[in-house]
Amino acid sequence: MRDDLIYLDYAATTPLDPQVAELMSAMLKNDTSFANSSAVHIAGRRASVIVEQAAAQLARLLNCAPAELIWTSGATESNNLAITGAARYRTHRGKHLITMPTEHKAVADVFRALETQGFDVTWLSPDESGSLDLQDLDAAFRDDTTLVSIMYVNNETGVLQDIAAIGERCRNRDVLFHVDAAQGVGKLPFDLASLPVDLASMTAHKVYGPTGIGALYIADRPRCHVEPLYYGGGQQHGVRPGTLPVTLIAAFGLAAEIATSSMATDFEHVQALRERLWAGLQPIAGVVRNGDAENSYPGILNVSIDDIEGESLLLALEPLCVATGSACNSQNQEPSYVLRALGRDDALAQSAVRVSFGRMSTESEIDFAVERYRESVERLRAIAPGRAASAT
Amino acid sequence: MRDDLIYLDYAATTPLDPQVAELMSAMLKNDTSFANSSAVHIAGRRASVIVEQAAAQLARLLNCAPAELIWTSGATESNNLAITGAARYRTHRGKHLITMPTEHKAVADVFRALETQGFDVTWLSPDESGSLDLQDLDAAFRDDTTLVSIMYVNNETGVLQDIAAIGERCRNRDVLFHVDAAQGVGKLPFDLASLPVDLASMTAHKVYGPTGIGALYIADRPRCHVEPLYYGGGQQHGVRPGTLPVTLIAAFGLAAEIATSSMATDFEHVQALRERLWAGLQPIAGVVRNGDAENSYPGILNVSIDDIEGESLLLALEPLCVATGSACNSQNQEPSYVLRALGRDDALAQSAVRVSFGRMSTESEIDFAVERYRESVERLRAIAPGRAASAT
Amino acid sequence: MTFEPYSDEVRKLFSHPEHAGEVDGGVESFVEDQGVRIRLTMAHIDDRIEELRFQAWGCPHLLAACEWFCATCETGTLADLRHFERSELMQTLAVPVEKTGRILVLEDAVRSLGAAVRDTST
Amino acid sequence: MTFEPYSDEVRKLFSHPEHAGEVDGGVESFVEDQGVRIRLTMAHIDDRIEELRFQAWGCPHLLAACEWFCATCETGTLADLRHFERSELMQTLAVPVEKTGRILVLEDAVRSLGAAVRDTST
Ligand SMILES: Cc1ncc(COP(=O)(O)O)c(C=O)c1O
Ligand SMILES: Cc1ncc(COP(=O)(O)O)c(C=O)c1O
Repeated sequence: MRDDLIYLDYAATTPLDPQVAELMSAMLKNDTSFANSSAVHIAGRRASVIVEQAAAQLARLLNCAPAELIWTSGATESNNLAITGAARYRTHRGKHLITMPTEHKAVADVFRALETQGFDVTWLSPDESGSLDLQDLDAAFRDDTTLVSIMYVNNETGVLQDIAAIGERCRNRDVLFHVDAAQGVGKLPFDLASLPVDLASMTAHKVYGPTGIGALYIADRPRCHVEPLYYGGGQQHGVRPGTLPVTLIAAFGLAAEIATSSMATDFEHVQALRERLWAGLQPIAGVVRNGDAENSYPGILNVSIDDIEGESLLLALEPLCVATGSACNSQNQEPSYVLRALGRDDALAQSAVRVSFGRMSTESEIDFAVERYRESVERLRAIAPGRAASAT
Repeated sequence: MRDDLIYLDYAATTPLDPQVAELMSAMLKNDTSFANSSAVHIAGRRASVIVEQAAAQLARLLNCAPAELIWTSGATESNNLAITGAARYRTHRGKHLITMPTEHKAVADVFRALETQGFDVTWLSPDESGSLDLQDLDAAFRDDTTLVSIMYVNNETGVLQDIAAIGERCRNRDVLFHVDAAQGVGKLPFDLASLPVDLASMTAHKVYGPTGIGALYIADRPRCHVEPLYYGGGQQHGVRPGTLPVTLIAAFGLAAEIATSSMATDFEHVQALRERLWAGLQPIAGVVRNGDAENSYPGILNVSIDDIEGESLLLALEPLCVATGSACNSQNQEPSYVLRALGRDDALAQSAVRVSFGRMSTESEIDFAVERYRESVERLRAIAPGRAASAT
Repeated sequence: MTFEPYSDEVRKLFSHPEHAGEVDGGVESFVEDQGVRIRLTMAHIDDRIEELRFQAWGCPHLLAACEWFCATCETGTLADLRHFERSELMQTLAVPVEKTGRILVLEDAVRSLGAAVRDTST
Repeated sequence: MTFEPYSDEVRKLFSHPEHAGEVDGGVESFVEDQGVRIRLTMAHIDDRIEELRFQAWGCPHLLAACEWFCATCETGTLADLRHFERSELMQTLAVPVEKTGRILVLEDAVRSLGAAVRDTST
């Protein structure tokens, strides 16, 4: 890290793994890997081999077939392609869909758009820990239900959903199951050979790859179909056309390969860091932890604090780079709907800070964060007038 | 170029400008430029400054306002967003659209999809030179026409359309005008302050930038609106959401800046190369030039040849990397509809080879291409039986 | 697309709020509205302001605005309180329009401080 | 996604078609179908094939197939012409299924060559 800031916003986007950066740099300077991978000439065929290798690398991480992967520009596009594409493809069977209000906007907003297009959406609220109650899901299924979309790891709190149990319920009813796995892929086991998942979204920049490249898993057995979001030169069987960004794809492939081998170490590392962080923050008066301590991905710690204004806290924390609300949309200062759904009141939701870290994070960064958080809270509390102050 | 191949497929995708490659490499190794440009923290704000600079660079090339540019994953997405987005936004005014069959598939296939969604599309065929006859356009307008989409530079032949004249006709009738400018931006003047264009698509990898990043110009005066193709975290005013790929955007910006200053030199360079190439090929018996020699972008030369099978020609030409048909979809061996529209018969369309070159191309590459083409034609002709051969 | 939420001035005032605190035994005003709270305390000798302090709970713009107000009006006169206007402040600190509501709370607090002076002095 | 249209075998045969040409005064067959043309000429002594040459217009797979056929059957016997089957060829050269139609044209030409031998020898 450049020493003028401390980056603890890995859930928004991760730094590039140095090996990935090196691969990309080498490719950028190589004269032939840039070519159009669907061209028949030598350069094109070389590019297509690179694309195939990357698909194999990502497929190994997910334990699926390379042909089950479609390259997209990121998880936002993957989510849209999966949800809109499958919902539209299946309208002959029904127009009822199921999801949760705690999904990322790249899922929730898709369902909101579908609601305006004649689809009927059931929004299942989580329990206090953030989890989906499976009985609620059972009760929500209807004869015309075609698709369920539930995320793997929540981007604000790290809370996990029980993908296997949800998927099994969908399979039993012949309902498609889409998983926004953007925060989980490469960090936690996600074995598509054994999970009953039909569609899964992911994005390279959450797993030490570059921004601008994502993937959508579309299961082959049972075979799942989606309508394209857009049309063009027929690349990727027309499901997602456009000249393939070979360098980005190769980078995602390598990031996936590295994740496959370092997942266990990475996990232990972030687990230790989260413990250290929480041990440092917990003693501060009024601190509340958002999200289940056990049932969550340990690379994220989300804390709120009594009677501290969130925006001022964030500025006071500088040069810490952490997030408030949904970091993917931090310009929006409205209190997080995810935290509201966990039962936090406006003030607590508004003071929530998400600290997220990963492979390159260090103990000293965590210690710095703790120190800075303490100081900031102290300083802002010192400035604040008591609520009980007598008005003139 | 690596000396085991000669890359002459610039119309499919260009090599990276070395300065662009260098910028990207530097950014890939820089610890903070990767961040999420909509995050409020320092790293996010730095990223947002980079994005803004790139928008300014691209806006200077196009003579438009930075706020009129939306980042996409490439021209395929831009075309879809523009055409589907504007057509849907304007359905209250009508559902009649106008385009040409010689458009790139990333335009033509969008219209074909819209035809299945209740839109009525008029397909205007070009004259023998490949140009749109403006009188045909005048005759095609209807009261319910909402959008015209005509490309600037044809990707197979280089043929130019009269964007100013077409745009003026659209403006007079309050019809939106979209231009697929993927092959023209950065290579030929395209001044959006003076051209009556409402929407224009472009992609970085046709102008010495990376694949995976494109842009859509959406005019502000008069203000033009499009419906999003997909939904998410609200980035880019919700028109095209998703975490912005900062490195790719910066690279596109730099590529645009370089194009602004080197456009004239680049043009002279490719013009000289095309003359040299044509001078070399013209003497070969049966060679036909596809597309107007005058009214075309000189970085593309498309030639057909009598009685030579296209696929074998292409293999014989190796290690030349050139294209047959529409290079963006060369896996598809059907004869080019663009050449058919120019009046070429199946055999001539099928033997068409597109040689395209640019900033890094050299005279010796062109000479090699000429030599190789002559030899290949000779060899294949020697193997072929005469048509008049007596059957047993 | 770009997003630089705080001017340098706001950053400076927010980080070094030299007038944060209270004047023991001074006149005071307190306003709570728009989700923010402001308490102003002041010592004055006749018409001259001797010491002006604030306590506030709110966003960085509000905190910086309070600091700016105190720094600007301290050593001024009571008339300055009456003439206090948000426009100069908003321009100097480059406060975004959507935060006008919060700055109006500061205006209220300042007026209310002026009123408190009149109350105590009559 | 990957696309390697030609096997090494096809590339080799296409680049070095050692049996391209014609046998002066030999028996010959000519077939034009499926957009391709093939002419085979052959010299034989009794049952033994002495020389086998092709001329062809078509895709690389077809040209390579013609070369493979000539190289394989030259120095064979006329019975080999009757027994010629596309399956071994398609496997050895890894010809994609969608090109079967063109390889059938070669089969026709070979059969027609066999017939031509019978015609001339009776
Ligand atoms: C859970 C989740 N889904 C989807 C996305 C969107 O990914 P992208 O911005 O790469 O499109 C994000 C992060 O931005 C995320 O955290
Ligand atoms: C004219 C034209 N439009 C659109 C495209 C599609 O661009 P991209 O593959 O970057 O999406 C291309 C090339 O592929 C093109 O030549």
